[in-house]
Amino acid sequence: MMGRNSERGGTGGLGDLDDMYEAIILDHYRSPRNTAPVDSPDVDIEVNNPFCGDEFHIQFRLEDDAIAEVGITGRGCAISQASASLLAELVKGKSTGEVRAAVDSIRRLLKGEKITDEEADVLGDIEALGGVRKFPVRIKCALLSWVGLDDALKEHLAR
Amino acid sequence: MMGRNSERGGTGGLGDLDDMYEAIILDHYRSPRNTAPVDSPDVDIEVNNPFCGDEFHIQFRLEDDAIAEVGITGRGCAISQASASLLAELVKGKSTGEVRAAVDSIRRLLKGEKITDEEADVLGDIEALGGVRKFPVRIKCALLSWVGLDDALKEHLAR
Amino acid sequence: MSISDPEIVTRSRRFDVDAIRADFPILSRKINGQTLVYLDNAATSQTPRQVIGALTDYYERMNANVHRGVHTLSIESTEAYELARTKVATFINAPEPESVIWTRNTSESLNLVASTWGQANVQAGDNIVISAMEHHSNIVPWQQLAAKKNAELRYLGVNADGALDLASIDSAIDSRTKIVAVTHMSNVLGTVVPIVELARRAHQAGAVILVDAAQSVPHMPVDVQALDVDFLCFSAHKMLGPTGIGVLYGRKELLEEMPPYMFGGDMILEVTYEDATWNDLPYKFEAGTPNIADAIATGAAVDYLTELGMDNIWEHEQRLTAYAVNQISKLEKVKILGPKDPSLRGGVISFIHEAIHPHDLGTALDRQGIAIRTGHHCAMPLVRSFDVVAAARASFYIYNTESEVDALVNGISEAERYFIR
Amino acid sequence: MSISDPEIVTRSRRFDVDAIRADFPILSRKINGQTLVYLDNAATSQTPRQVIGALTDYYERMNANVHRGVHTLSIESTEAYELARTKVATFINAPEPESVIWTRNTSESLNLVASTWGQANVQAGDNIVISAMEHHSNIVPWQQLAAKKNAELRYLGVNADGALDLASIDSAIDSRTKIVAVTHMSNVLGTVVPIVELARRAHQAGAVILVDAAQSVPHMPVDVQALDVDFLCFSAHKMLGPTGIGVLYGRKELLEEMPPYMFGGDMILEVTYEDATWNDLPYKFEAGTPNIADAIATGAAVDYLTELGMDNIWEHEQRLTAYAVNQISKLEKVKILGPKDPSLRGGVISFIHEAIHPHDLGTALDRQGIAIRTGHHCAMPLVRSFDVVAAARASFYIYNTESEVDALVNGISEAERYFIR
Ligand SMILES: Cc1ncc(COP(=O)(O)O)c(C=O)c1O
Ligand SMILES: Cc1ncc(COP(=O)(O)O)c(C=O)c1O
Repeated sequence: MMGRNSERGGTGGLGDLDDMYEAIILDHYRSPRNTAPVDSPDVDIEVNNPFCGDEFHIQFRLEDDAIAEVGITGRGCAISQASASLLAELVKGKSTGEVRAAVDSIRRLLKGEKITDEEADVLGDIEALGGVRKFPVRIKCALLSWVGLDDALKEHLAR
Repeated sequence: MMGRNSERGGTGGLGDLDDMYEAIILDHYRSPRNTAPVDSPDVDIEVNNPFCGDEFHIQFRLEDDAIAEVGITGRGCAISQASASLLAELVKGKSTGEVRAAVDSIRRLLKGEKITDEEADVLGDIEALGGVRKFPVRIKCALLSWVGLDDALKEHLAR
Repeated sequence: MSISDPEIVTRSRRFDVDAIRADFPILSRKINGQTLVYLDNAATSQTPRQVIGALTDYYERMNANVHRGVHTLSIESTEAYELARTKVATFINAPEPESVIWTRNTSESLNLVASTWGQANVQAGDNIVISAMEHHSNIVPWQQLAAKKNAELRYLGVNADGALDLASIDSAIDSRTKIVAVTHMSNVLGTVVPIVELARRAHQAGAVILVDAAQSVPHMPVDVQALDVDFLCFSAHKMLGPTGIGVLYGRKELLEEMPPYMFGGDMILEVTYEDATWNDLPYKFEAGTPNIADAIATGAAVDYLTELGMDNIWEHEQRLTAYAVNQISKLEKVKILGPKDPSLRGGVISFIHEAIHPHDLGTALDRQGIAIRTGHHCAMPLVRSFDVVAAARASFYIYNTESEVDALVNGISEAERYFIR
Repeated sequence: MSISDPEIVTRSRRFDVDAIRADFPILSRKINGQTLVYLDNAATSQTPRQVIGALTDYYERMNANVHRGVHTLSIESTEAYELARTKVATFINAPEPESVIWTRNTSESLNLVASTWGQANVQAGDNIVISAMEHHSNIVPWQQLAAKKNAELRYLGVNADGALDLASIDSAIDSRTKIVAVTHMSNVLGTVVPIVELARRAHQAGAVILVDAAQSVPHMPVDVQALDVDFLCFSAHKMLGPTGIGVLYGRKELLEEMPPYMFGGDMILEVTYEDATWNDLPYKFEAGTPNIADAIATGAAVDYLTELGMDNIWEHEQRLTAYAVNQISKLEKVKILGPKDPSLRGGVISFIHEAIHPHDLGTALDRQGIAIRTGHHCAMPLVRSFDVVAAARASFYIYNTESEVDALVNGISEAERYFIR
């Protein structure tokens, strides 16, 4: 055990952490997008994961079945925060059908299933979340806001 | 595994079984003593060990605090049957105090504790039961009728 | 159990008992100077080095508390623990892994159902149907439940030849029957019980059926969907696995409705100082740190059995049982309990010697290195119904041989020479 | 815990951590290319080869079902199983072995008491007193019992510094208090709770006291008679033992009056088709085939701890904890929960990083081979009372070293360099 400190010293120690926390994730984690509250939202929900305590407040306003405005705030780990921010960017301007299809793509991506090139195009930067696959306990963090959004849309459309 | 049969054939196979089933025990098992029922007994009890199903019916009649007549019947393994028969032989003519002292001796004998020469004299043949010590699960069989008798005496004397 | 299927007969040629025996370190142990002949498999089975190795490997390489840990050991142990659950689910053909709950043993599985499902579903005036050949663990929880709920406990009968009395089904199961809880194979008589028929009758009456599979899952193919059963209970220690772990399979819809059994740890979703909510299946029924190592080792036991093939195992035991029934029957003073026809029973043979008490016989056999069980086999009322209080029992498994049966028969003769003069 | 006793200081010189580490195969494992630094001992401890060897030895040499078997293997396994019970009884200074009941884990021990003793003794209008720093397993069973019985669940408070609020005893414990159930050491804060004082107060009020000793028995001398407690619960897997086995100690007079918890197998004295009676202690509470192998391995763990000396272990951890509190406190962005004074706490250190979420910190440390736990530590209401939902936790045991503490502190700095720019 002796000399452990020096053995692992320097800044190279966290090498493959980059598999999970790609630059794009760290960026969204440090500067989350679309955090402003939405006035008179059509959907306004809280999602949380009691196991890690992550909690997000998701709001959006629809115009002609498209998401006109979105606001997400909350607290969580880097993965769940970045994921929420990426989600907010993606959904803006998309139709509810497009959003639900994207949720389906990301679910399959994180399960390790293949997604098509067209799906990858839609996801764009979000494909970076796929790195989480190697860290199974963190998949829930990546999915949290997406699952919440999907449930909310399903409920809204059923009304 | 082959040839096992011949390997262990002959009659020598049960050699150290004799440690437990000494000749005296086999004798009492095959021809138990004092099995006749007692008329108007002072003590009349059933003892049983539900785990092996051994069951004995112990009766005796007292005269001036001495056991005048005793009858024990029942079913059980060789050890419990021989032990009951040995008990019946021992108690006849003994005072209740002497009997309870003998029960105490045999309990200690079976626990592996030392007994005095005087105690050994009182027990006589019964010391043969000591061989059961090597077979802990069978100690209960050896003690069954003794414990029953002791409880019955205790209760009788308390009346 | 299609033992006449030609494909399977071919495979069984590869059922190499010598090779199997080499996997079990204990089988080379000497007992009183003789090589162990282990015929107490209905009480507990022996453990192959593959299962012992799974335990050792767990503690030497990945021991960590499961679920929610973000460090490597915890991730690995969680995966191995859940993989073992999946293996068990596949083994009994459960539709999904989350309907497999880890318990301590068959007894706990049975108590869990009686306490939670029973508590929620059995009302005054209802009845519970079990059979007269149940193990205490599948009698007493129902006696207690019936007493508490003012319900009636009914028994399916057992014929003199040890078979289930099918006629008794008609009077026992009716519209007030809430659950039929029966053994798949008697641990005293070896009788195999017709579960498919009982499941049909139970469901017809609107009842659920629970199967005590402690003696079947280790020895024959068991498919919960083909049997159409609602609950199935068994213990790893009787199927090459470790002590301390058992299984409750339950139909998912039933498990989801049932209240939890114990509280704390993994079974919790959320707690406040005032209240708590429950985690999803299967965790709802797994309170506290689970028996991680033994679950993983149970997975290794399932792998071992699967590789041998449950059809082959059943066929091997059928052959051995037929041989043993035949040889033991030649002993004049010995009476076998239960079906004589080997195709109606598994490899559990209880017998009574007319002149030697079972305990004396057991001790005499032990002196010859032969381990059998003696006593009431936790089925007192059944054993008593044969007018005895104790019996001797030899029970077989994958590593037993005909020459071990010969050793048993010879050993009984030796005991006769010793005790009867 | 007389750690200033000169005799003990002398002995502690012989507390040779390098030699101890050599007994734990897992400690030489590489994680992500780095030697494992295992700091998740409050979740589960690692297993020395002596304990693994006890398991292997059991399955290779004497595996058999216990109690009532007349064959050699069964006699040997029964003796080994009961010897292990006696070792545990001696370890906690229980007056007799039969007041030691084997369970699956601390959670089951707690549920057992809440279900049986609680069921029989708590009535409407009574109250149950626990503390605000309990593990879920010592909260939820009492919430359930209180709800069922219309009794009140009261909480002893926790101060901002993580100590038990002694003033809250006066208002919590009164003549309607039936049981006081408290942790001996918090698995989040490390706080050591003054059990002797609480036992005195509970008994004064006519209540019994139960102690959740999951975090104390592994780390400090615990004497049930000196503490004067009525029930004590702990798990083998946190004290070098295997998973799947725990202990309930109970005062014999209480255990004797309690109804059984589960039914079947060894806990039975006699069964008829109508009714059943119970076996004596401890078997009354041990239904079905017990976890024989793990009980025996727990005996081996107790031997290992006893040989090291619980005073020495406590002293070693006190020293390490003082060092760790000191070093971690130097990190500006890190806040330690619980007592700062090392003499008021054990080697469980939970902390919060003001900029890094515990899960990210846990993952970053894991990449460096350092295993800590992150989350709510099954104490959600307590963790929330510190206005967070999750915390990181490092916890120590006999094999941990100061250089491992250095690795942790350095690892946190690495994570800061990675996440904070
Ligand atoms: C204080 C405390 N109580 C109870 C438990 C539950 O122990 P187990 O999971 O072994 O049942 C733990 C362990 O997590 C604990 O730390
Ligand atoms: C038919 C049957 N049911 C239940 C049990 C109880 O199993 P366990 O002791 O593993 O709980 C047994 C084993 O003895 C059995 O044979």
